[in-house]
Amino acid sequence: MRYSGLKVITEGLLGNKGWTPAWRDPAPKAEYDVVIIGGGGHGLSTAYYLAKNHGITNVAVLEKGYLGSGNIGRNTTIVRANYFLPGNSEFYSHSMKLWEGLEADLNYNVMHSQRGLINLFHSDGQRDAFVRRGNAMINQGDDAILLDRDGVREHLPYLDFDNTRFPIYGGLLHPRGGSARHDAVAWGYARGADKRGVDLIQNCEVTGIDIDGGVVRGVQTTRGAIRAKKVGIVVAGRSSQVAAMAGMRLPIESHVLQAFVTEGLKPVINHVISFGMGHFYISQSDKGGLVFGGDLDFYASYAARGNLPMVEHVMEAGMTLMPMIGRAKVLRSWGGIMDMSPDGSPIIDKTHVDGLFIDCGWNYGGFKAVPASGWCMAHLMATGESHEVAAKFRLDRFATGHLLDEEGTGSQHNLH
Amino acid sequence: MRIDGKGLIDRTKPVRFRFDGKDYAGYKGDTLASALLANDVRLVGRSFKYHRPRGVLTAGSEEPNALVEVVGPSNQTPNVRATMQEVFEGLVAQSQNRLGSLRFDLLAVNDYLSPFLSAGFYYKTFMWPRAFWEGLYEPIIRRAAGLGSLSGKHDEGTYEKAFAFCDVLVIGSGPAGLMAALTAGRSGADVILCEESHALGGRLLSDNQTVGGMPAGEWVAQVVAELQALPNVRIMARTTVTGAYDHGTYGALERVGLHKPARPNLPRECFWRIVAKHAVLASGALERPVAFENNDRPGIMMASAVRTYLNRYGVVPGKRVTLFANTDQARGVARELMAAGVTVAAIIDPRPDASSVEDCPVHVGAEVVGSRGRLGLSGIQVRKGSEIIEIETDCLAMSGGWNPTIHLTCHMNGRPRWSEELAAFVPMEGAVPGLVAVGAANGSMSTHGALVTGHAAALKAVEALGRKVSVAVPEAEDMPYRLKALWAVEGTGRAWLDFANDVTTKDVKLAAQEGFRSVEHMKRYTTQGMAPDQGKNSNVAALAVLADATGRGIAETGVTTFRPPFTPVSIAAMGAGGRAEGFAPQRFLTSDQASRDRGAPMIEAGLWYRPSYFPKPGETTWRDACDREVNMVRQAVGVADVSTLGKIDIQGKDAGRFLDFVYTNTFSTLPVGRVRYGLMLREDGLVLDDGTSARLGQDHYLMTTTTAAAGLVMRHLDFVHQAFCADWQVRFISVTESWAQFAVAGPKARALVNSFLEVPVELPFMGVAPVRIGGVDGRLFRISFSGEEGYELSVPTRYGEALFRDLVARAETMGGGPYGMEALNVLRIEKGFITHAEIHGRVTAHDIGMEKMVSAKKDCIGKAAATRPGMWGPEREQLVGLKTHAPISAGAHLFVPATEVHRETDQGYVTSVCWSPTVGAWLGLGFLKDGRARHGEKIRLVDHLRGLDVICEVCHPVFHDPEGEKLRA
Amino acid sequence: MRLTCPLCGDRDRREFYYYGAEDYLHRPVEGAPVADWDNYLHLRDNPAGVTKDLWYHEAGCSQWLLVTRNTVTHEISAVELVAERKA
Amino acid sequence: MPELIAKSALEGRSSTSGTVTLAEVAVGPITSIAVFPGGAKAVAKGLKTLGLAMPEPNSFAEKKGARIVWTGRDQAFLIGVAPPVLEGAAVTDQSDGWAVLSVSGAGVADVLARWVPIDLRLAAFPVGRAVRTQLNHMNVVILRVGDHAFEVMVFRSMARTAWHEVETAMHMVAARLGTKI
Repeated sequence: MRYSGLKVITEGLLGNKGWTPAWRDPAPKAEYDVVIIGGGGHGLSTAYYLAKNHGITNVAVLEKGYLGSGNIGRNTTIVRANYFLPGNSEFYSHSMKLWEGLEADLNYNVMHSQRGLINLFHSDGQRDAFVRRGNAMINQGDDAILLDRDGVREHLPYLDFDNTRFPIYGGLLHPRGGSARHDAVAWGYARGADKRGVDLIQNCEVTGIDIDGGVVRGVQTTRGAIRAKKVGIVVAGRSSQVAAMAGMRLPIESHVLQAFVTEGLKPVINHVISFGMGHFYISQSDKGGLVFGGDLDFYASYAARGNLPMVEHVMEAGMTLMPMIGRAKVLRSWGGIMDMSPDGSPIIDKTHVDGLFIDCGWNYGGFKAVPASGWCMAHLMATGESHEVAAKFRLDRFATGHLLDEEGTGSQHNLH
Repeated sequence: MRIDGKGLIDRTKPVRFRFDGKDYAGYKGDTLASALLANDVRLVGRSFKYHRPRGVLTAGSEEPNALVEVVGPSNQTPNVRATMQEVFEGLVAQSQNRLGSLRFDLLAVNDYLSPFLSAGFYYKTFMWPRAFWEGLYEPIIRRAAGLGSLSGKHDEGTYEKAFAFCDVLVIGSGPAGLMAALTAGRSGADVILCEESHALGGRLLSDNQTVGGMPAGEWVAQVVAELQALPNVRIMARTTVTGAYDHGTYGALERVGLHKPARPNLPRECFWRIVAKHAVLASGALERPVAFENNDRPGIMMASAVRTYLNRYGVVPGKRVTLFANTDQARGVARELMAAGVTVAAIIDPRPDASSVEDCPVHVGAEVVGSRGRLGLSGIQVRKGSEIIEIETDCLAMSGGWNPTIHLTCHMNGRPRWSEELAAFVPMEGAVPGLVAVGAANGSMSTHGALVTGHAAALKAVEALGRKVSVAVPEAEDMPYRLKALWAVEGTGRAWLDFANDVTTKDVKLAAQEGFRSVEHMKRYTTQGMAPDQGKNSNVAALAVLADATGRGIAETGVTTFRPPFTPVSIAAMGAGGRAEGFAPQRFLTSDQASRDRGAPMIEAGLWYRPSYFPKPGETTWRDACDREVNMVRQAVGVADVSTLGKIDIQGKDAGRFLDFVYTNTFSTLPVGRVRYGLMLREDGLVLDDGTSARLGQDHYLMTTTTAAAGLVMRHLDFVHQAFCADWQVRFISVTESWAQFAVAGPKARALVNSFLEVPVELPFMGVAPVRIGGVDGRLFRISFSGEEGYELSVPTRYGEALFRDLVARAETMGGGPYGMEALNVLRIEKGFITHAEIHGRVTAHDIGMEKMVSAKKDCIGKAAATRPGMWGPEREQLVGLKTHAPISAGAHLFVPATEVHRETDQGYVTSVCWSPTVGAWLGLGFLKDGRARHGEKIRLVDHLRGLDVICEVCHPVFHDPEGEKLRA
Repeated sequence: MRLTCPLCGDRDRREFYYYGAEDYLHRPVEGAPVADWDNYLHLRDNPAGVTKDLWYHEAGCSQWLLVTRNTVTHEISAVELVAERKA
Repeated sequence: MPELIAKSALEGRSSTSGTVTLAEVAVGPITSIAVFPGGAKAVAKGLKTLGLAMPEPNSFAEKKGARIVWTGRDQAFLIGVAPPVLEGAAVTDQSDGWAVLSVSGAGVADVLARWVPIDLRLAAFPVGRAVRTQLNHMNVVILRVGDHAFEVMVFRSMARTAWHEVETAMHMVAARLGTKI
């Protein structure tokens, strides 16, 4: 079924009886060419691009809960391509290009909105670091504009310019940055993959990975054994556990990241704003809620919930930067489980097991990477070679010292 | 309509307030909702999506419809529950989410378009043309969506946060909570009793009941009086416990000043962090609506709310009331209304076996199937068998039974348990360690059950605390709770589940039809439960409809997760103290006032405030001042406050050995009285920090760190010490705050310093000596961050200001004066000294040309990891100097001249730049691939953001006095 | 969240700084192979369950603590001083 | 010769709001005593000359104008007197590193409870107790010197912020009670 405005109207006139399921609910088959473990954003986009780009459709996505139940179901939905280290730049640039065609490609409105992202800076040193970043973005072919204090004021007149703890010196505007409707991204990819023949199997937890003579043979699941020629692990939040089934110890520590949404409000914030000094970022959803977040709770956790010190820190940051949001009320807070890697960059690579691939370590930047991650993981699984824009996301780069550390905070997992 | 003789309002204290521009009167004790209903105002809001007329549904914080903006003199508060806002003299409120007036909302057109606005419609359209999304569709959607408005002005209100501790936290003051608080309170345990409302008593204030042989109100008053008299009990009214967190921590929001006109210093709200050894959850239950066609008209209310308005506020929201309920308990409201002289037109009870004996018509086995009335209810249609009965009514009290208020028990991922008997979810025991749910919150629906379970939970907590108490539980009603679950009445029209987000049974069924069968998918697809009430009025019914649509049971269908906060909390309350400068401590130098006296703009650096430059008359830009200050240091003498550098006093026989371990180079061989530059790595081999350490005595060193890394280095040293060498003879402590330290630099520095000292000293370069200045013991270091002969003079902090003023005054007599951060930066760039602009966390000792400082003779932190292949080699960018005659900028990237500019051709980047009055050129420090081998090459510097494209010469990073003759002079 | 510092007692989490897993205590000897350093610095068991990790009582006594903790429930079962740890 | 005038962080300021008074107080010399491994006996001997001993964790003791405050593992601050000769410990002058605020009066615990994340009620925090903790975002040492009196030691450079925080809390508590600010 093709979605369109006309279809919405004709179905509306007919009592909305004609809408069909967005995806099938198949039982797992005994064998697939490819099994993707994990039905989150990255797993679904991997399956979609395996089918679309490589014609590999005998694919199963195994999801232990419901589709999109991981971090794609709980994030602050920021889409940006503002990295500066070679290895990251080209990847996120590629992802941005995919975002820009995603609605047309998926025939699904993921509400990707390029409202502009502004990173604020508060000292000469920070400005210089952002200028370096902005220039790298332009060198990559993306966009960046340096705003001085008055430039920021023009875009964001409601910030506290006079009395804030860290005076606003200016900002780096990334006009193509913005946000998207997170669930819709999962559903759009799911529907697209399903349409191309991929089996999306929910409530199917992988309990073991079958390896024979260094070659992957399939997986054990709560719905029985499934044979597969190739298996991809795409399970942010559980990467260490699933990789351990293949005898791997990953360079990952899992951390909780909280985020918040307020009650609905009439439009008041148009951009995505990032206040690095206070570890605070905010945007307003189309429904009207202010969606914002801060830093990790900082302790290793799988609880998917946080504690008050970071909650308060985030709120205090909001109050020092933009006290006009004081009377907005926080409606809901949640926590996602982040795969924190020792340099803050992800891994898309083969493993020591033939036919077993892994896509993990997205830290807290995984949402914007969903299209390119799937694209590159599909490329790797289909061809056996890394895609050129993901070639530096190697599993062994920590041992060899070829780090991609945008923050410069070093090998401590929770500092990225 | 107000009823004489009823309610707990203070009729001697009338209050005037304003709603939508019209003045009304209420009484002290009224909420905005009760006062509006008393004034026969039924229409109070518009719904989220269809802009349907809406009235008050509930009498509590779960209210989905009656959300208003409260307008203050300088600001406004959106989405205030009229059911929680107490009226006060001068209160101004207005309706929200409307285009035009509340009665004629232009966006009500959406209601007519509803067939096209079904669940998830927006995912299927607005995709073409692409550019129209940001330009057209999204702005329209955004404007139509949202609820109330922020003013856009800074919130200048006062807010506070506070901590509290107790043995037993009791959440809710209904019968269960009061009984628990009384039991724990009498035992002598420290008790905090939180009640969301302004009055204690919970449903005992709303339902005509008898407790312990007396009217419930009297019993409440008695218990409250006793609790107030107990010194170990703290009663917190107007306080909602909003979240349960780890290890007995609870968040709670107290409405301190929201029920009063604003007063200086009086907090609007206080966000509490309560730490409790035990907690008793006595949060009661929430009555649930029934979905039937057009069940959302103003005048259709929860039965319990009608009862609350009658008994607590003396208000009846209609003249001809009808009741649609599936429990015996709900009958009470009809009886009480009739007793108060209000006409009850009919009772509609879907239970075929229910009693029909009442003093009004009763339709058993019947259901309400529809309603009429554009801006307020005027009648309902009742289906009894095959018959449809029209009943005129302006207030329908409805009840579909009760949902225990279990939210807090789920805040730590606990899943509730489905009870078939109650047709509701009840808490899973132990879901929040230390928290026990009692009373209706735990499914004990009678008053007797509440009292007994509240008492028992408190007793258990008291015993665990090692205390004893004996309290008798009073007699109370113990009516069995018997219901026939009724979620949605069959019909073809729109029947609302989620009033706040306009989600109907059709939407839920459509979600199921489209494959969104998981309860989480349904929620996300329809947005049911995502409105300000977070599904308090709709979750269970919606999932019952979903269960039905997917052919599953409710238990099997599951439930979405309740997360904090229980009720929304303002950002300002949780962020109290963060406003303006409160976000982080401010650190001030002793020279702060002296610098400001000289007109120096102060800049923030690592929480400190430091002078940027010291302007002189005639200077029009910072550069004028900076250039002068640089020349002053190069030619005469300059004074700068460098007290912000971290200073760590390290003592012990193993102090040298310890420094050898944390620095790449060796300090154990440093002679007493000498200073050495040291480089510190992180264990991953990258540079952590640099600085000098002085050997003050055989077993005594003083380490300095950069300003930015002072805390980091201290933590690092503590770790290395405690983790790897706790048995060594070494102890250290920060003395950053103990010493004020001033750099004196320039050819005349020695003369200036010696004019101060009681006994002049001749220090070699990198020497240190104790000195006496004006009777005070100080220290003199001969070190330099400028490239000139330089000293740093330190005295106990109390003398800092005096010393700075004196030093500056003397310098001025020698043609010198103070210099600020700008000049300091230029001086260090000219000399090729690095700061955290260069050691930004991604550089190795090798990158900055200091690989020789990594001693081969000993192990040190970071040494091994620095040998990884990726940390070496010509592919890495190395520190270089850049020199040119055109302005250049930090953050620019470097390219080979005449090559294309893009990522693949990028050769490096610039970290620091300055105009050098000394060299007469623009200088830069930067990192260039294989840079050390490229001195003398031309390189192209490109800064797109500032429009710079300049050819520079690559050179050694030390531009000034490369042999260091001046330093050693 | 609260931690009991063996010296200072029961304290709010906000007083503490978290570093990482216990692995950081097992520093390889000088000259150890690269794999040992990779294990030490980067690779983690990262269990969903009981783990031992390192916390610093930054706003308190400045002691590093070795905390036995469940990463799923956040239950804390033991806290000891790193400087006085057994073995 | 320069004349070096000594100045305290807040120049001895004081302020009253409601029932609580805040004042900067002078406490004399502050000396950190950090015992080396195996140095405990020697340190005990040195302290004995003042009639003092290394304090138990979270406590302080006083003798004839000398006060010794626990500040960490095998570490204490000797306050009010010049340190005796001490073998077996690193001895470091901290006199200028701290500003000391006295906060006292009825309801003083309620004021500090606005910023301090520990139980300050008398039963949990009796006279003689000293803890290292936080005052909002600042690390402090807090001593209970009387039923209604605390002393707060804060890093000298942050004294103004600490003053502002405590004074703000005093105003807010007073405003709630309706007492004079």
